[in-house]
This record gives sequence, C-alpha cells and structure tokens, in this order.
Amino acid sequence: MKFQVRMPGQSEGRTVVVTAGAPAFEATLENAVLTGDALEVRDGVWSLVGLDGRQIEVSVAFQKDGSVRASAAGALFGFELLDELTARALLTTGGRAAKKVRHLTAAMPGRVLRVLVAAGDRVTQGQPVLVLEAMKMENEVKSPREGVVASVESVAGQAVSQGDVLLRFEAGSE
Amino acid sequence: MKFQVRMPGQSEGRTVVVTAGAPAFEATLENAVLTGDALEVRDGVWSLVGLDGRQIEVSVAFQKDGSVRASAAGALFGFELLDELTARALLTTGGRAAKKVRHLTAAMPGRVLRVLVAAGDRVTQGQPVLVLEAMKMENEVKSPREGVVASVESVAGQAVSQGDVLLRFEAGSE
Amino acid sequence: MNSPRLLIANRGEIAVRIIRACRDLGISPVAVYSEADRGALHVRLSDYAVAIGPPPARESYLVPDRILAAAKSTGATLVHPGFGFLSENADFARKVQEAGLTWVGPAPASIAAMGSKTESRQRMIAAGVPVVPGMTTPAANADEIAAFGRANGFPLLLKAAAGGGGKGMRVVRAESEVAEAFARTRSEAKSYFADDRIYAELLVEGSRHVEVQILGDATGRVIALGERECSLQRRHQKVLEECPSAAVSPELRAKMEEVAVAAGKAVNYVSAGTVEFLLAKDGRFFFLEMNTRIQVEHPVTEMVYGVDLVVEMIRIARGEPMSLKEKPAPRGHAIQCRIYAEDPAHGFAPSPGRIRRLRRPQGPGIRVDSGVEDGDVVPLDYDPMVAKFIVWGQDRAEALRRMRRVLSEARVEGIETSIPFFLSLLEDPDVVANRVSTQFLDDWKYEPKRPPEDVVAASVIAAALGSMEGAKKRRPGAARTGGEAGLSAWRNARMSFGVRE
Amino acid sequence: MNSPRLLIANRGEIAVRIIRACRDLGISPVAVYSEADRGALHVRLSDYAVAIGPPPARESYLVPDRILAAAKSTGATLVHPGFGFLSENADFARKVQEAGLTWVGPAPASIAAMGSKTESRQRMIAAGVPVVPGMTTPAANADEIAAFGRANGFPLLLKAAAGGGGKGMRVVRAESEVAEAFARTRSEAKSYFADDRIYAELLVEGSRHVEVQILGDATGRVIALGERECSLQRRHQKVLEECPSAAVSPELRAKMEEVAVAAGKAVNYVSAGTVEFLLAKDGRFFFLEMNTRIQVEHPVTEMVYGVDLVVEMIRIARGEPMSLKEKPAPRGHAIQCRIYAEDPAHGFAPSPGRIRRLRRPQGPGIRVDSGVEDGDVVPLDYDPMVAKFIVWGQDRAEALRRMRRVLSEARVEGIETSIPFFLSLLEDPDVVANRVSTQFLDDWKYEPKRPPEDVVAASVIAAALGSMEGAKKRRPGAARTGGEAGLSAWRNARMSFGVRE
Repeated sequence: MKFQVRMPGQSEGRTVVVTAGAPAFEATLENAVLTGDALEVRDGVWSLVGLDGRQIEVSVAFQKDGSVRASAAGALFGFELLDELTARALLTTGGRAAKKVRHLTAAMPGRVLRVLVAAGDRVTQGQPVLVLEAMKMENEVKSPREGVVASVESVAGQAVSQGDVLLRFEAGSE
Repeated sequence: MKFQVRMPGQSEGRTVVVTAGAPAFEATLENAVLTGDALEVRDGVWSLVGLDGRQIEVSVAFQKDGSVRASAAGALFGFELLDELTARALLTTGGRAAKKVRHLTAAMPGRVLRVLVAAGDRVTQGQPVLVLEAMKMENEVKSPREGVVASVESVAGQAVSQGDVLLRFEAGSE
Repeated sequence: MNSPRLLIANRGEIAVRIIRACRDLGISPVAVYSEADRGALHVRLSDYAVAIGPPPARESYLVPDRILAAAKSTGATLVHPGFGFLSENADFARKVQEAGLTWVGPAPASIAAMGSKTESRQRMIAAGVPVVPGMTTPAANADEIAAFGRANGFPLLLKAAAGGGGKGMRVVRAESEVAEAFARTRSEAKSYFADDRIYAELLVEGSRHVEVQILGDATGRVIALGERECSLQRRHQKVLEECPSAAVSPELRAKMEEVAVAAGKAVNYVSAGTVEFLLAKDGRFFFLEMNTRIQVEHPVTEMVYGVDLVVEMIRIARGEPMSLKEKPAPRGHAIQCRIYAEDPAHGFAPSPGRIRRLRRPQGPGIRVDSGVEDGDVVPLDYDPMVAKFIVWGQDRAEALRRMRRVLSEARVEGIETSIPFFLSLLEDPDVVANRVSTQFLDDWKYEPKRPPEDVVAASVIAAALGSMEGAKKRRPGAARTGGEAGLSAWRNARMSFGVRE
Repeated sequence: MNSPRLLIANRGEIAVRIIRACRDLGISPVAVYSEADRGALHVRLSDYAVAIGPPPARESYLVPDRILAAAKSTGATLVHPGFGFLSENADFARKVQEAGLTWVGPAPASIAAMGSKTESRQRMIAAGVPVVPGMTTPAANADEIAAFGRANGFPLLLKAAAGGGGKGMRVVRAESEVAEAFARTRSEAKSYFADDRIYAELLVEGSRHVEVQILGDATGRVIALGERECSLQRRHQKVLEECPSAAVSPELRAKMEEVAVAAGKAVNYVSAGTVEFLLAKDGRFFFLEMNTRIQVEHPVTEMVYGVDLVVEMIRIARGEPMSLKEKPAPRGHAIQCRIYAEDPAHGFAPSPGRIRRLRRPQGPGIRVDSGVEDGDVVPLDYDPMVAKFIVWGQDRAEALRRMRRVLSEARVEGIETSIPFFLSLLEDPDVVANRVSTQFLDDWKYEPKRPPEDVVAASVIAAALGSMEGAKKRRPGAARTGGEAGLSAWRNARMSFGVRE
C-alpha cells in the first residue's frame, strides 16, 4: 500500500510503500527499504524492532483532522499520512489553496470572560477582541486580520470548545 | 428490572429490583431501598455515592461463566447476578443439579510435566495423576474421585489452558 | 467506618495527596466535588463525597457554607484546605472552628496576620526582618500604584493581597502600563481569591526565589526544615523546585532558617508553613510573604528530610506534638517538575480533555503525585496542574539525571503537557549549572525538539501499518496545508533503523 | 545512540529495574526476549531488543550463546544478568569476559566459590564463620541424604547446589520421604538452574532468615549496608522483606556486618552481594549462603540507606570506585511485598493472563517496581512475580501503615494476585509485632476476608446497572451451583449506604 507522508513545516510529502504488513514488515521510504518486526501491543501502541535490533516503542493516534500524533521516548510530534488516492484527490481539487479568514475560532476550550468588540466595529490585525478564561488564566484573543466584525457569536460567560466560531468578519472588509 | 443475586457459599439468592438506572439510581434489596448517584467512570468502573455521602468505587467484570468479579478498596469477591428470566429458566430445567464428575480439567494454565497414570488404571480420590508446571512451580494434580481412567487427554510437554480436559473417567466406575 | 473523618476542601492532586495522609493515619477521607469533578480520582479514592455546586470555583470550592454543610452531613470532624481555594482564608478557618470542627492549619489569627501581604509586611518590619520596598496598604486605585512607582522606580510587581502561589501577579515596567494592569490584576484576584485587593512592590531583578519550610506545634516549638529553590517560574508560576538550593551555603541556610523560625514565632505559628524570601545576587535576602498552608512543592522537602508534612499537619491539628524528636538532617537532593495540561509548542495554551493513555514513571528515587489516572478528564475550570514528578538523588547531578529519565519514561496522550518543555529546559547549561533567577524563564524560549530520524521512521511505519489494519475506523482523513522544506529526516534512517537496500 | 550499550540477560521486573539504572547513567539498554515476551515492558523500554528463542527459559534466557550473540549483534559492551537465570553461573560470566565484554557482577571465581553451596560452606568453615550442619558435597543419590539424616537427625532441607532465591528447596521430615523429595528437587533444580546437583542440611526450626547487603569495588573496599529481615516465606520463597530487622540490635548488626564483610573479602568480592544468615532464637547466627548478584529485596536497603545498588554495580563493573565516600547511615524503615500472579483464595494457584486494569499505588514513601503495565500479559512460563510494592516510613509502624494503604489503593484486574493475602497477613498481631520465623507461614492459613456489606451492596447495584446499560455485550449468563447460607450481608446495608425505606 502506498502513502504520502508530510512533516509539519515541509511542503513536499514523501512516498511510503508498505510491501509487507505486521509482524514482519517491509516498507520503502524513498530509496531505503526498512524491514523488521512490528507488534501492536495495544490500540495504537507499537513496538518495532529493526533488523539491527533497534527497538522503538511508539504510540500513534489518528487525530480528527486526519493528522497523526506520535509519542515515543522523549519525542512527541505530528505528521500527515495520506493514502495515495486521497492525496491525489486533494491535489486535483486544489484543496491546499489558502483561504481568506472569514471567522475567528477558539484555539482552546475555555469560558468567554469579556467580549471587547461588537458587530460593525472595525478592528486591526492583532487587536484584542475577546478575553477567554481557561484553567484560571485570562487569555486575550486577538484578531487574526484587519476588517469589520459582521457578528459576535459568543457572549460573556459562555463555555466554548476548541474550534468554535467566536466572531465573523464581513466579506471583503480587509 | 429484576435480578437474582447469590453470593458464593449461599444457596438462596435474593431479589434486586432496579427501579431507576444511572445516574440517580434507586434499587430495592429485599426490604431496603437504596438510592444515590452512580457514574460509570469507564468500562466497568463505577463510582456510587449514597444518600448519606458514602462513596464506593467498584469495578465489576462479567466473567465467562456468567459470574461477576467485583474489586473495591481492599476487597475482591465474586457473586452471581441473573436477570429473572434466566433465573426462572434455570430453576425449571433443574440446571443446578450436581453432575457426576466425568473428567478432570486443568484448574490453571500450565505445561504438563509428567503423566502419572494411564488408561485403564484405577485411581483413588486425591491420588496424584499428573504434574503440571506453571510459573516455575511443579503442581500435583489430584484425582477428584475414585474410578477407572478411560483416557488420558494430555501428554508430557503439552501446554494446557484453564478448563482443558486432562483425563476422562469411565462411566459408572466409582 | 468508625474512624474519624477528615473533609478535604480541595480537588485534584493535593486532594489525593491528603487522602493518602488520611489513610496512613487511619482517618476516613471525605471529598467534596463540583459538577465537573463527579468522576475525579479524589472522589473515587474517598470514603464519602458530597456535591457542592457547579464547575466554577466561586460557586463550589470557594463557598464556605457548602463545605461546612458537607462536613456536617458526613460527620467529618476535621477540615484540611489543601492549597489555593480557601486555604488562606482566615474567615473560613474561623467558621470551621466555630462549627466545632478541627481546622488542619494554623490559627485564624496567624492566617490573617500573614494572609494579607500588607499586614504581614508590617509585622515583619516590626520584627526586624528585611523586606522589599512595597506598598504597606492595598491600592485603592491605579493612581496610588503610579505614585508608588514614581517614588520607588519601575519595574513594579502587582500582587493580590489575598493571593499566593504566583496566581494573579503582573509586572509593570512603566507608568503607562499601570491602568490596564491594575484592572486586569484586580479582576483575576477577585475571580480566584474572592478578594480584589491588590498592591505593588519594587521588583528586584536578577534575584532568586528561595523559601524555608517551617513546622510548628501546639507546644510552641517551631523548627525549620531547610530551603527550597523555586526561581524557575513562568508567568510568576513556579514550574520546577529543588531542595536544597544549590545557591545556599550552610551558613546562609542557618541564617535563613533562623529568620524563618522568628517569622513563624512572631505569629505563634502552629502547623506547616513556608516563609518565602527573595535572594539577591549579593547574598542579601528579603522576606516576601509567608504561606500559611501546605505548598505545591512540599514533596522535595519531604524526600530530603524524610518527613511527611501533611501527616504532621494533621497530627498537630489534633493537638499532638510533631513526631520529629529532633530536627532531621537533610539527605541528598530532590527536584520537582510540575506537569501542566498545556501545550508548550503553542504558547502554553491550556489543554484540558480526556487522558487517553498515561504511563507514570516508576523506580528508585521517584515519586509521582497526581490527581488523574488513565482515562480521566482534566476539566477546563481549574488549575492545569495534573501531576508532579519528584525525584531524589544522592546529589543534584544524580537527581537531574533521574528527572530526565522520568520525563522520557512518562507518556501522556490525549492532552498536551509541559513534559517536552521540561526535557528541553533540563538540557540548558544554565539550568544544569543553577545559574538562574526568577526572570530566567521570561527570556527563555521553548523550541520543540526535532525527533530522532529513526523514531520518525518507526512512527510513520507504525501509522501506515495501523491504518492498513484498521482501515475503516482509523484511516487518515483529509490533508492540511503544508510548509516548505524537504523530508531530509529520512536520509539517515537507513543507518540507524535496520535497513536493507 | 553513541552511548555505551548494556545487555540485560533477564526479563520482567528486574530487567525494567536495570533499564532504569542504565537511563540514569546515560547507558543505552539492550533487551533480550523469548517468544513469550515479544511485547513485554522490558522490551518496549529498551533501545535494542533481540529475540533469543522459544518461551521455555532453558531454550532462551538460559542459553549463554544466544545471549552472547545478542550482545555481539547490538554492540553491547556490558552484560547485567539480574537475578535468577544465568546470574550465578560462573561459566557464563567467564564466557562474557572472554568475549571481551564487561560482566556486571563479581569475578567468575567469586561466583564459583560462593555459587556452589557446598564449596562456599567449606570456605566459610575455613574462615571461621559458623555454618549450619550440612553435607559438604552434593548428594549422589537419595541414600546419601538418608544417611546424613540418620546421622544428624530430621527435619532436613534439600537445596539445589546451584540454586538461590528459595527456588527448588524442600523439607524432608522423615526418612520415608527422602526418595520422592530427592527426585522432585533434582528435577526442579535441573529445569531452573540447568544443574541437578542437590544437597541436604539440618533445618534449624524457629529461626529467622536475616541477610546482610555488601558492596565491594575494585579498590578492595568492601562495606556492609545493614541487614534485611526475610523470615516471611511461603514454600521457601520470600514474600515480605524489611530493612532493618526489628529483631536485630545495633550490637548484633555490627557483628553480622563484620562477618558479612569478612565473608566477602574471603572471596575477593567486587560488586553487590548478599550474605544470608540463619538467626536462631537464642541470637546465634549461621552462614547460610552468599548470593553473588542483585537480590529481589534490594529496594528496602536502597530506601533506608539512600543508595542505588544497581547503579553502583554498573559503576563498579566499569572499574570506578563505589560512589559512597563513607558508609551511609540508615534512615527509617522499609518494607517490600512481592506481588505474585497467583490466587491466594485457591491454594495460590498460578494466575497468568492479561492485566485488564492496573492501578499502581502512589504517593510519599512509596516505590513500585514492576515488569508490567495496564494491558500487559503475564506469561505462564516464568516466575509469577509481577510487581514489588516497597514503602518507607520514619519507623516500622509508619511503614506498616503505609503498606496497608498501598495494598488497599492498588487494583489489579484480569489476573489474581497475592494482594488480598498481604492485606490479611498485615493484620496478624504476630506479624505486626515481628514474632515470626521462617516457618511462620507454613502454619498460617489465608482466609479470604468477607467484603464490607455496603461494598457488596454497591457492587451488586453497579453490576445490575452495568448489565442494564450494556445488556447485549455484558448481560450475565448462566448460573453455577450455589451453597447454603442466606444473604445476611444485605441486612445492615440500610445503615451504611444511604437508604430510604
């Protein structure tokens, strides 16, 4: 099976071809053929022993956004893994083109402590627009762009989850 | 919902009627009505808080044989819990009548080290018939009854699981 | 269940810590919990548990009457406040005593004397203890702070009068920042301590935070149990503590202990307490404040001095003398890292949620105090500390090596934690050499470490294998936009990870 | 990965313990594993791992050539044998050295001298150390043992000449039992130590097992680190150990330490080792044997003396002097319980299998060394020890209280363990008062404790609620046959568990 893998901060993916699955795996990463013994100890936790005896225990968790979070001794990192069909489909539809920011979402779960702007206000990039409280810290939420606030989607006291829309910008207002 | 519960070493079960489920449970145990707050923290692990504030964390695991294994602070015990239909069915078919022992099963997993009897041998109750090795200890397996060995179902060196038949007795040989 | 019952007016790690002290003493622990904590470990380990309100602390853990009602309904006769919340609230302590219960802490009068930073400063000045220049009464408005700054110079440090634990402190570098900082600090003080009084003091830059543990009992005896080095702070919150401080000589230790005992005696101190000092570069030290409660970093003292401070507090509260016949001698060196549910790679953003997998480090010289276990939820309503990793070594070097091992051995999945931050921090030569001050982390930038190439290769293979096996439920989904550089990380994989070509 | 590599010729808890020592020293650990251990924790925590054969130890962990090949293929330069398996095999130690590797243990000649119980007895007799009457050469047949018994009286103790750790020992109370005991003991000796030589000695009943930890380095220095009380044994297997022994006075300790150091020096001992004594009721003590390796119960010494014995062994093997400039002073009291995968309610039958849930105790003064974590499998092929619970207290009473707490806090589900056995054992007044001997547990009968009535009520309700919620996958199945008495356990439930009528 063929995959595309991309590390954060790298634009081009590399091809991974798995020619034999667990336990006696064989995979090609670019020019190198990696082989060894793989065991899924429990859900998502793998022990891999390479031909040279190198043992690595790694836990891989597939995230909601399709990325993979890997956790090994003293290392914690993310990457994207796509099977080839998905990767090609994305390339064709131009799924990677940057979009204009139409709304501001919560980067973390928390409680809205104060809303500092109202619909119709013009804001500059970096201007504080809300104060979010989480785990006893007040965190200023700053506007990601210049523009006019179309609507405020949160009120003081409200609990928000990560990714919730906090406010929207008017189209073309930057 | 109505259940029959029986503790080990007790012949008669008692009736448990659950009139309200989690979280605000209400259950009748004989004459007593127990109420409180129940939360399944994770699979099989419950925290119960009674009306008087008594908190008990207990883990209940349903075993293959239908019994329940309960584990709480400093307490580890088993009991049987049957819904009423099953309990009645058992009563009708006489499912509880003691059967004659027709074979000897392994009480624990292990490796057969030595077989001390052969088919046709007459054995007495308590006579060692096999030596089973598990976790580096030799364990003598004794005959549960007097009788004639019909067949030996295990050989030296063989790994056995708990419940595996080790040897059979001739019918009516006691 | 005829043993005495002790109500713990707290949650999380310190509640679990107090439960263990109760068990060691044959006392039956009683938990209180907000709606967010119904399934929390401190509830599950207790013999009794009482719901005390909605998630926000000001509607649950900070409501004295609910705590007292919980004690009454469960027949608890002792109340331990832990740290934070109501632990330094003299009114609450008084109410507990008036309800006929035993308060596990110092007398309300001692709390009141030390609890107000301004009053405690006045007391210490009267007792001849050196203090940092600061306001002697809370600031009524921003102008008073500005005036103090003009008179004493900037930078200033704004603090909650009822505060502690580094919560709600703010640096003000110029007069122009005063107005906003005043409003913000006051708001946080109110929300965390239910008391919005704040004051300012001069910030002595380049100094260390060194504190002395004291213990007093009803016989009037007060002893000091050495010092703790707590200079590594982020946003005025201690993150790593040591016992002893490598910056304190035996002579300096004796002087600091003497002053700390004098400070305790000045307020008739009975229980465990901490006298905090600012240690200047020139070796002078100033009284900062006294915390009239158990401290987050108490385990490092426990490991070095071989004493259980929470057990001692309970004994002393019941009128017994402390169990230490003579002042114990220190042995070795201990270090604590506070593990927070936060994402160091993204500005230390809070990271509450369910812990999917937790591997706690184990082995010789290791202690882990935590309020969560595998599968538990870290709520967003409270302090983000989920665990404390504490190590002991024959000397500081061994303790540092062990802490690195412990941080590498641990696994926390499902939430982000400060573990990667500590792994980087403990590689810093200044940290290793103890060349630090309370400002050290202000200038220190966390850079996520690049994972070793063979670990990356193993992870990609594991993910690919996992994706093949559980194609339906775990197949990777859509892509996000990428960056610029190539995947050079793969290049050397062939050398280190069993490769055929 | 340019740090030196140390191969651990062992598995389970001690392999994990050695991995931690390696990490603390910056050494890269190399694991070996049988087919039964591919997914074991000691493999997953290592940097390298090599398969060495099928599950039976004699085809994997006991095959010197496979271990040596694993060291060669991974570039390991040090070999630590742990305990059991090849740890006291002088030939193996010699082969390791001949392969140019560093053996983390005493010189092969020291192992050989002490490894044969008969030769070590001869050496000790020559050195003037008192020994228990026993055979000075292995028994060629059962008749020799019978003859020794006729000459010295019964009961006798049959032991493997190459043995240790209580494995393969058997009491013979009369001449009629000799033949069967000889065959059985020889068979076990062969299967566990790959050496079927056995011998007999007189069994001094009512005595204690007290042992002294020694540590020697290449400079010729040998020190003693106090004693351990190991009298609580089941089937000649230690189950609970303490440091210090409450039966040993400071004067006796000094004498035993002196003899232990002399014993070590007599064989030029370099590394950690243990001199075992039989302590008679009248205070006389006899040399039993010397174990030329790290011992299962070493953590109690580590906690009381503040030393890492495994780290010291590795340092010393590399030619460094021990890190202890002076002999450390003891502090407090430590107790260890060995947690076995066995079912105390059913004659301590082995209970291998998958651990469904594991709650490890935590907190002050607690150390847990284990070779498994949540979800791991305990294979049936090896020693059933899955964990060691070790506690420290200011005194023995505090340590006992903590151990009770630790045993109550722990949860192990999926397999049975000896935890309930220890909870009962620690309530025995003779155990609490330390009125024990090595025969104590022979006469002691474990009775499963009746669970408290409110816990029973809570469990039944939880099971009923669980069965209702997950009716399909977890509905209770068919019944088994029952017993006689009524459900009186319910009667008082109304008093203790929030009841309305």
